[in-house]
Amino acid sequence: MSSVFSQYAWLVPAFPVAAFAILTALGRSLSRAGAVIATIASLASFILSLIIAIERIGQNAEDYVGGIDWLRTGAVNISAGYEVTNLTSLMLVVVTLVALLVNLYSFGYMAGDGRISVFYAYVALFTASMLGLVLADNLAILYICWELVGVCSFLLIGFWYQKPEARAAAKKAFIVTRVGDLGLLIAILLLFWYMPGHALDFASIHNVFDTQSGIVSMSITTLIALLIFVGAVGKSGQFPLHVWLPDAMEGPTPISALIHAATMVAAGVFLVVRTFDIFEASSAAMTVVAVIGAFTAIFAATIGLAQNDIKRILAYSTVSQLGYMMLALGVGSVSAAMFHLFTHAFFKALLFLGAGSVIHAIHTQDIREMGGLGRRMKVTAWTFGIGALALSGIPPFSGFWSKEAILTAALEGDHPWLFIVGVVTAFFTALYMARLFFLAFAGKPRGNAEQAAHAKESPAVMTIPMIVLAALAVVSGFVQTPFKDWLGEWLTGEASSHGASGLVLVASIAASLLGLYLGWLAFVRGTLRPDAVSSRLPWLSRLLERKYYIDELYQLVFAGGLRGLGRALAVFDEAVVDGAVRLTGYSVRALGRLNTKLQNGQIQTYGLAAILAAVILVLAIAGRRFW
Amino acid sequence: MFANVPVLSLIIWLPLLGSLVVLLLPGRSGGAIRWAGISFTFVSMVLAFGLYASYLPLAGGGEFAEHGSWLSVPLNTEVMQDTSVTSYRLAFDYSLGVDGISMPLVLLTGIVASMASLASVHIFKRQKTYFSLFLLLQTGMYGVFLARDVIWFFIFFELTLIPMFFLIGIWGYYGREKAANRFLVYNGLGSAVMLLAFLILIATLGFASVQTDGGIELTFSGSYDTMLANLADPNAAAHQAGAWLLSDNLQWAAFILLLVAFGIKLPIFPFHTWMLKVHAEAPPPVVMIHSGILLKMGVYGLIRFAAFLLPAQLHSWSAVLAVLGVINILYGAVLACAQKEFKLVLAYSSISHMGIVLLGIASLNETGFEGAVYQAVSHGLISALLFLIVGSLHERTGTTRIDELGGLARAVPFTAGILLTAGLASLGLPGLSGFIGEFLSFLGLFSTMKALTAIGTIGVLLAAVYMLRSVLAMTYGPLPEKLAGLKEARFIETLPMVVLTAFIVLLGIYPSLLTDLMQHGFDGLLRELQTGVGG
Amino acid sequence: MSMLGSYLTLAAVLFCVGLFGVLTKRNAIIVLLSIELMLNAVNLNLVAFSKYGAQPSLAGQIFSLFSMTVAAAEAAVGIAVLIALYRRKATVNVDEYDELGR
Amino acid sequence: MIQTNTLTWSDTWYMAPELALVVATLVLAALDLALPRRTNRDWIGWGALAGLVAAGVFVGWHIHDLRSAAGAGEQTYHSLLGGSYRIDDFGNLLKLIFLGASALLVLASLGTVKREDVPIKGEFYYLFLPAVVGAMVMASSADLITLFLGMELLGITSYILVGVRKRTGVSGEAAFKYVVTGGTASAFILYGMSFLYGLTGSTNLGAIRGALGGAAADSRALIYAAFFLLIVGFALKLALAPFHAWAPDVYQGAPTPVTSFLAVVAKGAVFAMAYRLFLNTAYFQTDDSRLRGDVFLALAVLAAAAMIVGIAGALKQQSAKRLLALSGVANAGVLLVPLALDVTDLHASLFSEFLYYFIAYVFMNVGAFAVLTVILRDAGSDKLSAFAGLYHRAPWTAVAMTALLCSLAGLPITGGFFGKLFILFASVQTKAYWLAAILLATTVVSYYVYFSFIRQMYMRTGDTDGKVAVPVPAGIVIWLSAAATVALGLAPKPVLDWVGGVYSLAVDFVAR
Repeated sequence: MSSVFSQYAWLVPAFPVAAFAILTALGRSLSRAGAVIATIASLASFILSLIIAIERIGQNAEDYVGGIDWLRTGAVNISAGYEVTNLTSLMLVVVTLVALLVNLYSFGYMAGDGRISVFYAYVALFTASMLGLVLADNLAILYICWELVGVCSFLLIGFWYQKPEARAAAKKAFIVTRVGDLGLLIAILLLFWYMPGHALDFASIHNVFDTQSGIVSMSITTLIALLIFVGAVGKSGQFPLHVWLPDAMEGPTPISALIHAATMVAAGVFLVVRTFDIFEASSAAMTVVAVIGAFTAIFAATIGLAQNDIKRILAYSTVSQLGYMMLALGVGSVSAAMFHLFTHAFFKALLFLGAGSVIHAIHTQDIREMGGLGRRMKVTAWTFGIGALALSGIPPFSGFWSKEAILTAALEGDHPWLFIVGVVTAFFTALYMARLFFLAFAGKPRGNAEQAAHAKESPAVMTIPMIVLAALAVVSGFVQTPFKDWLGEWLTGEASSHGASGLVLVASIAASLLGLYLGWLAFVRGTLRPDAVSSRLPWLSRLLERKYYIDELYQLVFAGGLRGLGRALAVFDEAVVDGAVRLTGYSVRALGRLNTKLQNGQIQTYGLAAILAAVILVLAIAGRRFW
Repeated sequence: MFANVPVLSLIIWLPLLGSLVVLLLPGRSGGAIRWAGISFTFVSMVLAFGLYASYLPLAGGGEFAEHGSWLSVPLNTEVMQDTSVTSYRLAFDYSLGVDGISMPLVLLTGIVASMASLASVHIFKRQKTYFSLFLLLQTGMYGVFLARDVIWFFIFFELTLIPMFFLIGIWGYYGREKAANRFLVYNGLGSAVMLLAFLILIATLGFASVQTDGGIELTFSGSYDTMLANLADPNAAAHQAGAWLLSDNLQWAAFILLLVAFGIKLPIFPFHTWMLKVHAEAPPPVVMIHSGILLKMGVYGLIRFAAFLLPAQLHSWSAVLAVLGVINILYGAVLACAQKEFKLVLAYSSISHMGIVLLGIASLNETGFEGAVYQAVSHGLISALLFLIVGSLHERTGTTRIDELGGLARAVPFTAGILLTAGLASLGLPGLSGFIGEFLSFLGLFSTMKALTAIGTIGVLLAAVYMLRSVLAMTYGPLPEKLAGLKEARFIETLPMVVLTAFIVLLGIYPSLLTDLMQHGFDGLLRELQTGVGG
Repeated sequence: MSMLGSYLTLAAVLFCVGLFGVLTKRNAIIVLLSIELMLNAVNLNLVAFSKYGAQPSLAGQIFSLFSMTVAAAEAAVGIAVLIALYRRKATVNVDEYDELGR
Repeated sequence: MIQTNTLTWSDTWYMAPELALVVATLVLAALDLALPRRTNRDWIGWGALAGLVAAGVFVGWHIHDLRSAAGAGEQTYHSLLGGSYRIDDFGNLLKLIFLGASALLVLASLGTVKREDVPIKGEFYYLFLPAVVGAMVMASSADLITLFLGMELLGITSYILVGVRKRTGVSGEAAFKYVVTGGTASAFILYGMSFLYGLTGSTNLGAIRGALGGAAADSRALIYAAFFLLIVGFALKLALAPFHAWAPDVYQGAPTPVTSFLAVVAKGAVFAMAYRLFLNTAYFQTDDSRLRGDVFLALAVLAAAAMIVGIAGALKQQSAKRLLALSGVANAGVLLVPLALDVTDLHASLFSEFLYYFIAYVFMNVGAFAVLTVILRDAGSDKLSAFAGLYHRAPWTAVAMTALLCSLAGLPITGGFFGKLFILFASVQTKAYWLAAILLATTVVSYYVYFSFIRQMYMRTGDTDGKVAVPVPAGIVIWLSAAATVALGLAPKPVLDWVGGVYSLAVDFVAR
């Protein structure tokens, strides 16, 4: 029952922090040595996380809370604390594992970059922040780490800063997620003043909201839940704040795998899970979560159909899958959401690393310029294929199990519409993955000769992480099957085996297979013309290609609105505010000029002015006494 | 540590001594002048840190207080009417003190002034005059934060005005004279308004009576402690024969006058236009001081006098302050988004950040007050750092216009990195100091005015917009050809950058360093707000 | 008492006439003389008060003697200044004494 | 009824300061006439200085005597010549200042006056002395007649002093304008005095106050006439706005030492007379409190107008002399404020306030005009631009000038700051907030005005880089003034203690 290793959990983020400090202090001179240091640090973190997780699995240990006083003022007393639970230990393992693999992979992928140590420093800082986010025992610390992972994401998206697109994408990522952060911040402020004793730690939140004691009124609870959800929406790229995530693909691909697929974007889901008691206390909030999640899932999947950039397709896929997780939470199944988060982390990271491998080889991201890569890059093709199957939900790959869990939860939670949406999304998912896979790896090379010549398998340091992930993508689904709900029990502590629903199994498998088949027909066999839809409904394909014009809308409304307001206020500031200042100065000077006018050199004018003044003075002051 | 050493006086007057020393050095010995200027600045900073080390929050800094009578002039020694008062005197005492509110700001002054002195080594034009004025300015700034007599406060306040006028007017950029004039007249107006309020307070709150054989001797003084004592015990004050009491109307007048006076300094919309010019035209080390410390004198004055001496007014006008704060935040932020000159972006961002201070003050609780001071300190460090970089960049490129710069991360990676860090700190990134001040202020105000706070937080979002827009435009993207040959910052430049960044990070990571200091600083005010006003 | 009123009125009229002269006359000498007129109005006042005032006393007459003497001195200086000025300007027109102030 | 007012030997002692100056004048004049034309006349200036110093010593002696008398519990004033002349602390303090200021002016002029093409140097000095005598008489008189005589003695001599550069046209024009204005002002004051006399039958200030109460019942209109005529007269003499328009012209046309004499001593003397006259006569016992209130309100309004118009007019002035003249207008307004405020228990220190600011005013003006003299001598122009680059051309003078300007602008730590501070505090204590507000607002505008010198001196470059030659006496005066200005700011206590200890409202104002 003791938690021997849990109390050292703070060391898990401490390793990458140390790596970050060393790399920052020593600067660029480290070069590849920096990469080694960072990788060792992440290895250490992974090992420790693994030990903690094993300890917890084996002994079913108690939650461990530790920390130090951090901020003391007046009513506020916030500690920098960490909490080790089954949930967090699971997340620790996922994060450190993916981080470790990405560290390794980047060794090859970033080999030629002069700023490789900067890259590793950023990654180390990100890993540390992400681990801090996972470990945080209260919302304030979580929020801090939440922002820190955001800024690391921002830094890494803009890693190739000389590209204007990277600059724009980084800025967009930061600002759009900040909209969500704002919601979270306000939620924290609300919680602070409504919680008894101004407690912000998760244990107290659990106590207050889980017992349904009504300490916090219903409307406030809903408000808090929704505001927290706004934060999650921003971070996890849910509609309507999803716009940053596809653009974030401007960053190096390992980063897309680590941050924008496996870990950070899942933080939104993690946040909701962490504060799930608040959501559960408000059915309205739950509905909103479910609907937003479902809508995002199908919405992003449809956009993914029409994209041509390999990473963007994967990005929209990520958005869509995160929508699944939200959907799961909205229908009340934490375990399903966490399960999907868990599996998704592996197969999506795998897909991104595979995409990175392809990009590394042929230096293009446009799937229309690829083709036939399967023959030249066997490992990449195989692992990518596994990832694609997992994502598409083909049994027995992990994605199938987790997706099945979600659909089951939706159906059991009496949300048939959400279930249908989920199934349709599964179909779209399989379709765009089939399109992606077949266009890239099957057929003949469509790119130019130079690209074709470059196309060869990546070095082992890149393929090994892919192989590891591929293995995980295959097996990780078995921790929770309809037959043995091991993960859910471990996480929530209650046995809630949902059993196998035939309808769900059939529907999801059918949808996935149908999608794959259609893709095969269109892009391999050629029986279906790929442009069958776009030629008949050009507006629809255009709408999808342009991502429903959301970016343009935001650009017009928010960016344009702000710019317009800024210009208007600038004019106001100059003309009215400063104008008033100038007017004051001018009127004093005008008085002075009046005086200069009086002084024309004529003594009699002076006298006249004086006598006039005297008359006025006498009349005004003495005269009033006489009438 | 400082037993029997008048450490506060030393902190204040050593820079003045330095100023004289610099004046007496031969004009050609540039090295000696720089050396003297920097070392006198550092001595005060070291003393300030020593003070910090030996400061005990619980004791409230009482052991450091210094008091000496300076002058006491007879107002009337002849009995004219039949009262028991035999004589009236007006006393101006030399009175210094430090407490949880001034301690952080003294530290800030030490740090920023020292770093600005290092940044001043590039100034070669009339070096002697420069450093002598620079040191004189420090005397004024330390004095403002340490004075415990309103007249001395005013004197020190004005003492910052004159050196600043010269520093802007002689060493500034093209429009320096206009900026200097604007600065002088606008701030002069502020201090005039402040003086009127102080005189009202002296005449109504600042009296102490001594019973002598002949009768009662009534002494008016600017002593802050006397005022606080009279305020805390209105009944005893009412017994003072002859003195007239602070009526409601007068209290309001004094409060509004103080609000305007410190609002100009802070600045509060619509009194902000002067500081734009100063930001744009003054030499960077001077803007470091200006934006880093001088604006904080407004914060300090507002808390020290408007809040502590007139709690009832603060209480009933907290909503007004909050609205002003929100206006400041949004107005500054929106305008910062529309600027093309980086210095003006920073100027408007200062307006926005000072709005957060107002929110903290309007919260009327300890969290908010401490947030306000924290925000002041943090903004001081961050804007000093930003202007340090501005100076470094301007020296190399001759411009700080956003559209003329780009890709600096390639040309000067270190400077660009620090700039990015400072920008992130400015937009309130957790882990850096800016966040704590914002968080505490918002947290404090949220207890009373939820909707306003929520609107105010939009400023945090806009901060990200304008900061990233400008910083990324300067550092990221392709490097223009004409900037290809830029040289990285020299050691003497990087040192203050690193130090300021270190403090920003330190305060962001471990805020208790500062909040513990302020722990009992607001006790008196909170008591007043609870008992005096609530009842 | 009525006598006093008449004298006072006359003095006031004289004073105003003098003032009017100072303010309007173009000739500098007349301006100086108008000042004398104002002073003389005061003398009349003093003497009238001295005789018909509420508390008649000799002080008024003494005052008026002083005042006359001083007025004479003032006139002398005034004329002297004017002569010096006339030497340079060759005019006694007050309008043309406007070199200063422009 | 009519007393015989003979001048006794003891009275001669009391009037020793005035007599010393008279003797010095006569001796200097006689020597100037008797000595051959070729002889160097430089010593006349030193002689005048010696006379002033001697008179100052006598005044100091008197002050000391009165202090001893106070210590012994005896009467602390001497009344001579039938109560028309008083040796009291009010008069003595002011006399000391007049003498000191005059001495500084003479000293500053020693090295420069020959360049100012004053053709008859001797006259310049021995006209100077009677003017000072006039000022002293004004400070010491307690009778309408002696007040009037002092005023005219000062007036007539200064008419001549203004026109002493008779070869230049502007000097004559300035003198003529001064004669006309001064004469008209005298006529107004005299006219007002005649009513005061007529209502009370006495020319003694104490007697007038005693009798005015009785007259107020049935002659209210005449009392108003008396006081408002006096106010108009004083406003003209003091150049309070909008009665001020003559001042810039006269100041500009007069030789610079005379200009500063007008700005400092002549103005101070009129203030002395105004304080003495109004505080004695206007505080009569009456049921109609509005009457007195109206009189002081008129003064307050004039003070406010002077501050506003003076400083606004100075804003765009390019001529330093005219600028200082208009600054003098504004400062006259400030100096009038203590008089215009109510005298209450809490505010009985009006004389301290006035005197302190006046001392500061003396130093800053004497110093500033001395600097101006130096500049005029160097550049031949009194334009502001003549100050350009002074910091490089004469750094010490520029620094001293900066201190003086800070004092004029009322910035700490200078005499001007504390002077204004006391006056402000007095206005707040007597609840005259509007006056305090105007005083503060004009002070702020004055920053702009005075800092225009500083801009020129520090931020512009002049036509030449050559050093400015500063004659030693002028340099001494400049630095003495600057040092005194700063000292007044650093340690106002000695002066204020001294004034507060020496002076008593009941004894010194209320003539008996």
